[in-house]
Amino acid sequence: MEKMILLIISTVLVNNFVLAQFLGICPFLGVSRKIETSIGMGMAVIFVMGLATAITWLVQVLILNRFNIQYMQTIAFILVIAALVQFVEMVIQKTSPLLYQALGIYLPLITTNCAVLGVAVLTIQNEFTFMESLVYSVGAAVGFTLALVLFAGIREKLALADLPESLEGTAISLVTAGLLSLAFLGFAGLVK
Amino acid sequence: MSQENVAIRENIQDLLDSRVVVSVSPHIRNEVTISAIMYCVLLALLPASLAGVYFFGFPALKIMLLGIIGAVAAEAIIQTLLGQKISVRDGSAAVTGLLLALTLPPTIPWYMVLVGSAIAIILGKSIYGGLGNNPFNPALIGRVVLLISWPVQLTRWQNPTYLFSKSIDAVTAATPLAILKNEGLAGIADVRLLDLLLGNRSGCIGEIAVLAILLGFGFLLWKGYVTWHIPVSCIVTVFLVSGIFWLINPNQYANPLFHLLSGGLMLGACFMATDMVTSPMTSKGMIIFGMGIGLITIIIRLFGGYPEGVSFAILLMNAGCPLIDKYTKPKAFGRVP
Amino acid sequence: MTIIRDLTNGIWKENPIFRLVLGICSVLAVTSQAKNGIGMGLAATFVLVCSNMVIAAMRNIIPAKVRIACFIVIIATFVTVVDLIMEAYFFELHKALGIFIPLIVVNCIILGRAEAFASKRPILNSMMDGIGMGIGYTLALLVLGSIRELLGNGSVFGVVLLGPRYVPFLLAILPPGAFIALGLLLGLMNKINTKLAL
Amino acid sequence: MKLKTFLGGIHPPSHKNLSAGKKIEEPPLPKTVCIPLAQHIGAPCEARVEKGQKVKKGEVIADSQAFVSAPIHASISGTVTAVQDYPHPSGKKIKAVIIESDEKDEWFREPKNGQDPLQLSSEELKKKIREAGIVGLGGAAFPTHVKLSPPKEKNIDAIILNGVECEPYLTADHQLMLEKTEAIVKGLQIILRIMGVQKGYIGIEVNKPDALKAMKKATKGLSNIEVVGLKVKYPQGAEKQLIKAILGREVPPPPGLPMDVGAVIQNVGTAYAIYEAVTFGKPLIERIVTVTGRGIKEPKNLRLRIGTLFSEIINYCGGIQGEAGKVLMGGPMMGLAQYTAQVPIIKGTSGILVLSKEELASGESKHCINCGMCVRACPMHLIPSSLGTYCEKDLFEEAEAAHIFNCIECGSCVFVCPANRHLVQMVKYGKSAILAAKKQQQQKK
Amino acid sequence: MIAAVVSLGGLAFVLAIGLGIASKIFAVEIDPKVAAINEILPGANCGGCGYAGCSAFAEALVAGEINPSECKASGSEAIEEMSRILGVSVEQKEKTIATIFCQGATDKCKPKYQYEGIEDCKAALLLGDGYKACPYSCLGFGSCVKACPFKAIKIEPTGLPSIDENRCTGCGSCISQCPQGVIKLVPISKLCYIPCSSKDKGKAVRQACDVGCLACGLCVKKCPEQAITMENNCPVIDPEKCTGCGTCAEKCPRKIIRIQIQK
Amino acid sequence: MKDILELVVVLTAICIVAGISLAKVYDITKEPIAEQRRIARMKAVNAVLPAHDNDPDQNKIQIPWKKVKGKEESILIYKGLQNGRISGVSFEMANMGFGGELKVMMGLNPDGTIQAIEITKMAETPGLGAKILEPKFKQQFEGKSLQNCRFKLKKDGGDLDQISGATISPRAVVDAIGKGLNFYKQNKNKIMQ
Ligand SMILES: Cc1cc2nc3c(=O)[nH]c(=O)nc-3n(C[C@H](O)[C@H](O)[C@H](O)COP(=O)(O)O)c2cc1C
Ligand SMILES: Cc1cc2nc3c(=O)[nH]c(=O)nc-3n(C[C@H](O)[C@H](O)[C@H](O)COP(=O)(O)O)c2cc1C
Ligand SMILES: Cc1cc2nc3c(=O)[nH]c(=O)nc-3n(C[C@H](O)[C@H](O)[C@H](O)COP(=O)(O)O)c2cc1C
Ligand SMILES: Cc1cc2nc3c(=O)[nH]c(=O)nc-3n(C[C@H](O)[C@H](O)[C@@H](O)CO)c2cc1C
Ligand code: SF4
Ligand code: SF4
Ligand code: SF4
Ligand code: SF4
Ligand code: FES
Repeated sequence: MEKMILLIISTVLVNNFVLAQFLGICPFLGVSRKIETSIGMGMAVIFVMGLATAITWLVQVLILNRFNIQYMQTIAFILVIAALVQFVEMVIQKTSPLLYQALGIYLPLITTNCAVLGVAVLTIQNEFTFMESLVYSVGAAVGFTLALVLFAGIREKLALADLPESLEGTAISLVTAGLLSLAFLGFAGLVK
Repeated sequence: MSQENVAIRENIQDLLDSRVVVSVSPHIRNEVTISAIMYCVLLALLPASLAGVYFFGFPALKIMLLGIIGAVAAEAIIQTLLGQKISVRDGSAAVTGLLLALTLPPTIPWYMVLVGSAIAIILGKSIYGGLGNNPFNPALIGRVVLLISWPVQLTRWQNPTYLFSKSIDAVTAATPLAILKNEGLAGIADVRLLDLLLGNRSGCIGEIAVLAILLGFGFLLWKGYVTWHIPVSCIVTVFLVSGIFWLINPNQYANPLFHLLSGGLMLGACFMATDMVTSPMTSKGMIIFGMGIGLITIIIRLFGGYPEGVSFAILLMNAGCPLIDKYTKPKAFGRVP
Repeated sequence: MTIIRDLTNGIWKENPIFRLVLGICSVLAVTSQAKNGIGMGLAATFVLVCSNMVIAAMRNIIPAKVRIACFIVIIATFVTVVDLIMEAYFFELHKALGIFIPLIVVNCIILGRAEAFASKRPILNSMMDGIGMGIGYTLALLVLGSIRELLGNGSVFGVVLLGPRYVPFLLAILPPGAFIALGLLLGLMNKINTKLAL
Repeated sequence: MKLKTFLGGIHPPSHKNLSAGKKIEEPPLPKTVCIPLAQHIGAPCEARVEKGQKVKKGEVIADSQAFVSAPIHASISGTVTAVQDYPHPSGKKIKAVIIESDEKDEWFREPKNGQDPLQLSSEELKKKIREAGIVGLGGAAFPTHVKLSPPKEKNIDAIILNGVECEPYLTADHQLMLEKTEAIVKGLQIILRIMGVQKGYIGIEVNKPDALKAMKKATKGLSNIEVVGLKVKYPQGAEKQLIKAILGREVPPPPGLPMDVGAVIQNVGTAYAIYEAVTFGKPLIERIVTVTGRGIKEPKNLRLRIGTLFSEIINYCGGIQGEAGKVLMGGPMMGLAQYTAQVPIIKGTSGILVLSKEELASGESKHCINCGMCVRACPMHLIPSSLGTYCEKDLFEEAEAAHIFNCIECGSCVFVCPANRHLVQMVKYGKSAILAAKKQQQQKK
Repeated sequence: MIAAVVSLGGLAFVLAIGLGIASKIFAVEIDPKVAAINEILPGANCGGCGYAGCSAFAEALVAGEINPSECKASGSEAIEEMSRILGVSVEQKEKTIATIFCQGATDKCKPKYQYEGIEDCKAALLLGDGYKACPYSCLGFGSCVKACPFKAIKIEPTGLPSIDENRCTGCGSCISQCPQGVIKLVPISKLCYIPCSSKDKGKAVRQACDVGCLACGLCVKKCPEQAITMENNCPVIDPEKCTGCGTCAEKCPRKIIRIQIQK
Repeated sequence: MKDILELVVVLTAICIVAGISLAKVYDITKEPIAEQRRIARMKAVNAVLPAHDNDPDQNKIQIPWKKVKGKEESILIYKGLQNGRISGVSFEMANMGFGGELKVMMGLNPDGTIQAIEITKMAETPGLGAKILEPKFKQQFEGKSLQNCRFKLKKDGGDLDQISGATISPRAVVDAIGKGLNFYKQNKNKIMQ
């Protein structure tokens, strides 16, 4: 239990996926203009990351390891993730338009979010058990969401600021992300 | 019709000439301006600065001057480069520079002070378009960048040398919090709370003299430029949380009064968390903000890698400030919530 | 003529990092040293060129409905090839780049070029586009890596430039430094661009 | 005992001593008056006279069929020299009737003591009020007969007379309350009768102890009228704040009105005008105006004919002292700045304020520093800083979501803002832009 | 080898079947326009546009919230194609550029009062008819500058905007934001116009402004092509009829008429 | 139905082709990769072992160490032989550093003194914790043994130098080495067989 809690603290705060591990930066910069959207995206990522990791973990153990074709990992994982996301999107779109509006529209963005593939690969690299993988991936997604929502708040404020012209847009977003990452360094050493 | 108009227009140029000012109401204002506030903050920082000079001697004075000059110069230069209006006269850059200097150890090399103040102004403020636009506290951006870039120089402490004392040799000595982190409770057994209150200990230039800080803050409160919400909620949170841990196990955790009086908590809570640009506007928001700072500070102190977490806590809550502002809007008059 | 243009396009006008700001996870992660930057750049370039060519060659066979899935598989194949080859022949570099090699798969630039360019053009143009984009990408990594290594370690490609008395500015090679350096560099590029356009 | 008040607000220096205690004077008759055809909220009037026509004092010169409107009367006797566009204190040019005085000052119909108004029916009283052209004299100039005819389903249980006069400098209401105490109380009784309401209040800030005392004396024995001393704070006189202070009720946001919480507010000057109209049949052709400010040689409280030009009045008060910085119609917090002294007194003019250059608040406007002082000052509990920024950046949807229409434009936020932000102008601009867009949308449909 | 091929092939087979079936079961109607644009978009779902993926962007496009060039991953051809689907006209019309119909620089058109407030033309107009003696004058606070997406306008030291011909695309965004209505589109090859918007008669104009059109009507009378008409005290030149002879410009007592015809 | 078929066929076909080609590439690179991994490992092993004339890769044994989650964890020990006699052993110890797991390859003389150490894996911060890679830090261990040294940082009351500004990383290295020495002491007999 303690290990799980430490794992969560580690992924959410100390080794935040976006701010410390550089995974998932594209959607971090892309879907952070509005707080509401960023929350929706965050929820979608939590859902998909958990699901995708569970499945890729099984693929790894049941197929890749069994047939000794670990080198197929990348291609197998991306295939599974892409199909899974598309599948979930279709299901949600059909069954619950409400959920689709809140969550589903972010799903396509997730396929090409390197955080999803990254977390799948990392769980295998770290030799996590199934439960650990699940906790790890959800923790990572929660960390992503935390960073995303904080960042969206700041960006809403920046939208009203008188930024120097050449820094408008992505440039200032990156610098701000850097300063946010700086602040997160304060959590360094929380988990040893 | 327009012929007649002309007649009246001619008629109009009588009592008032075109130099009379026309603007939308209101037509009077109180005399509080940004620069008035900033110069008052400088004044309010005077006791803590003097205490710093008293305990650490002229090097401390040098660092403070370097901080102020560095910040003001950096702002003037970057504003020229970016083609913005030069606004160093409003005093905010000087406040940033002084506050940065007050959070540095008295042994720091001079050039690091300059780099720190330049970073504070440029990365912390100017690239966002200047005063009022920045999401993070500039002085703390400067401090944290220095801290993680040059951790050794930023954690080299010395015992007070006293301004007029004969002995010149500074004795290196860790700060109480650093001792606590590395040696545990035993290390701080002989730290006297009175020394912490007066500032007779090692630490950053401006953080040591808690009494002087409170004096200055009292002045700001009296002027009405800041409110009590942030410092009080922050300090109370630190007190409560550290108190709970202390009650659970007094042999492992330090006494809450020790936590209140050591580290940069007081300086941070009174002068840096209260920076209006980067803190919430409503009292409800301010209380949440202060509590967040207190909580993160104590988490980092008790469990984190750093002995002190005030600056990170403030920066993290700065990041949360837009969210707090968004969700703590006051109920508009007459609206049912 | 168009081939030359396809080539140079990616270097400045549509530089994938500085102008499009896509696929920057790996950029930020590996540029704490110039050497890693180059390695990553070349790896991505290889994948970009190969997948561009294959996709261009197959552009008439792949039905539109499943094109994205097919592109991903093709890209993933080349990524795995690069991964294996690098581990076999550039062991140290492979170790340094770590997880970011498999992540080339999801790098938006590659899929983006596949879709926007290769799926509509002949092989030769697509190759040129891939090379151009790859050079642009690699150059950006090189610049960023050099700056960060110089400030944060006093050296470039491991060659000490700033002398032993230089106190390294660690921020530059830590995660926040990556964001900040790229952000400021982008600002500078914007400035240059508006100047040039005038 | 804690004085009644509301949350928020500011304490500007009052400067009332300039004209306080000065008896209401009547200057000589104006030679020309320019009477604009729009002096009230609602449909503007159409002229009923033509160029060259002779008119007498109190004669209707303009009227409108619309319910929300009030007729306009000639304020002197003489000849109409023009009906044309003319500068209006609002800054726009608006059609006005210009009358050249014949110096005779003859009444069209001499006011005389008629029937005891308390014997008349509510409808008759309201008709008389409308005929007299009475509109709210507290500033908004809303036609009074309309205000006194709330829909049946509104349960009005309190009438409040607004004697707060929270604007700095102005003393007209104060002086009126001292000089016409009885008439004001009668006016309130008339309103109570019209509305069939049991309870009347007169709200006065405690910085006018003499007026409070006089009112208390005059209402002694009238159990249905209560004089309430209020904390000195701007904008205590704004109706929503006044209702909050006296009744503890919050008027809902627009389109909410005081009558939604059972209250009707009238200015003391309006009550006085009502009294005169229904007892003597005297139309609204004059009003009390404070002429003050450091730019005026001899500040005074005056009884002025509607349509008198500012320039004439300023000259009567000794002219301008030093260099005029700003000329305002109204107080310094809500008043309208004028670019010419040729504008006329209208029904809503409570004061002429000439601020000297030194009194001006100026200074460069900077970016908001998020200090929250405006938030603490706003009596409507808004976030003026965001409202301002939204409007400045044309983010009107956000501004509406931030309740821009709740803003009463009191100016408290600007008064305290250390960054000198033009928050009220931004809000006004935002409101007008939003309304224009809505109108356009409706037209499309 | 065999294991590899079989597992990967099998995986793909299963997933493809699953997806195929799902796409039948869960098929959702989409706007054909959205679908068509979806086809063109890169499908990289990079999020660079700020929308949640390519199809969200397509929907926003069709809803008119955004324009095609916001997609960073698409090349210029794709953008053109999208514009075609959206019906955004790409047909070649003659290029027009925005032109300021006012010459009332701060030293030419006297101030009525000292304005203090927000630097924005629309907001400044809240105070009377603006701070200039001529109520039709350009206010010079640059609402148009803020409106121009191509940064083609800047305010000169004279207090009047100038428009960079090379940058102006004739999109007209500035026109809708100018509260004084002094910006008009003029064909670039036939820059013949009278840069004044005053609807007052001569005397009033003379009082207010040194360069305003006096509405004297000489140009109307003297134009050999009858290309000029007087509307509301404002002479208007019909570019179709104007031959660029310059007679009017010569006769104008104020010498303000601009005639620039590219042959 | 037709489009499903198309989808399935094309995707499966491409995947099969991809599978074939990858398998081919894998076949080609399998050997070099294994060789590289071995070389990298042996480089460290050889660097820390005392003088030897064998290929330590041929003389290795697994010794069980401890149980983790019910699984037996063992340590792979490379033996260095000089003239057929054991001249030293080397093995790898792991510990959690600041930035994640770090591994130390240590080479011991038969008497349990350290010949040399090598950091084989670490993710410490460049410029800070990464200073454990510097020779100055690594060399201080040479000749040290449980008898002549307290395996703790000076700060913690031991004999070994820390790195200023970063305590966690060197502490992790020192702990790992201490554990390794104890492990050797306990299992010396088994190892020396
Ligand atoms: C406002 C303020 C904030 C500070 N924040 C931090 C911090 O986040 N981390 C840190 O290591 N030191 C921080 N310091 C400095 C520490 O107080 C000091 O350097 C030391 O780490 C703790 O020792 P102490 O026991 O004397 O205070 C801060 C100082 C001030 C004045
Ligand atoms: C900010 C503000 C301040 C006001 N101050 C006063 C005041 O001091 N005295 C007053 O009679 N009306 C004042 N008013 C107008 C009142 O809100 C209200 O319109 C008036 O009392 C109604 O009376 P009337 O219809 O007789 O004018 C103020 C309004 C606002 C928005
Ligand atoms: C970004 C960052 C990276 C760090 N990396 C390391 C590291 O790799 N190794 C380490 O021992 N300490 C590292 N630290 C410092 C630790 O958090 C901690 O402050 C330090 O180990 C305390 O050492 P000291 O007692 O010598 O000051 C890092 C700190 C930061 C902010
Ligand atoms: C109460 C108060 C506290 C302030 N604290 C800070 C501070 O911590 N850091 C800083 O850079 N500026 C501070 N300032 C000054 C000013 O707000 C700041 O320099 C701005 O540049 C942007 O945050 C403070 C000002 C006031 C009034
Ligand atoms: S003007 Fe509006 S926003 Fe400002 S204080 Fe008054 S009510 Fe609030
Ligand atoms: S008072 Fe002025 S500076 Fe302060 S928050 Fe309000 S608008 Fe901003
Ligand atoms: S042209 Fe119109 S919008 Fe532009 S500055 Fe002049 S008045 Fe303002
Ligand atoms: S807004 Fe459009 S029409 Fe106006 S100047 Fe800019 S590009 Fe030209
Ligand atoms: S490269 Fe990481 S999310 Fe795009």
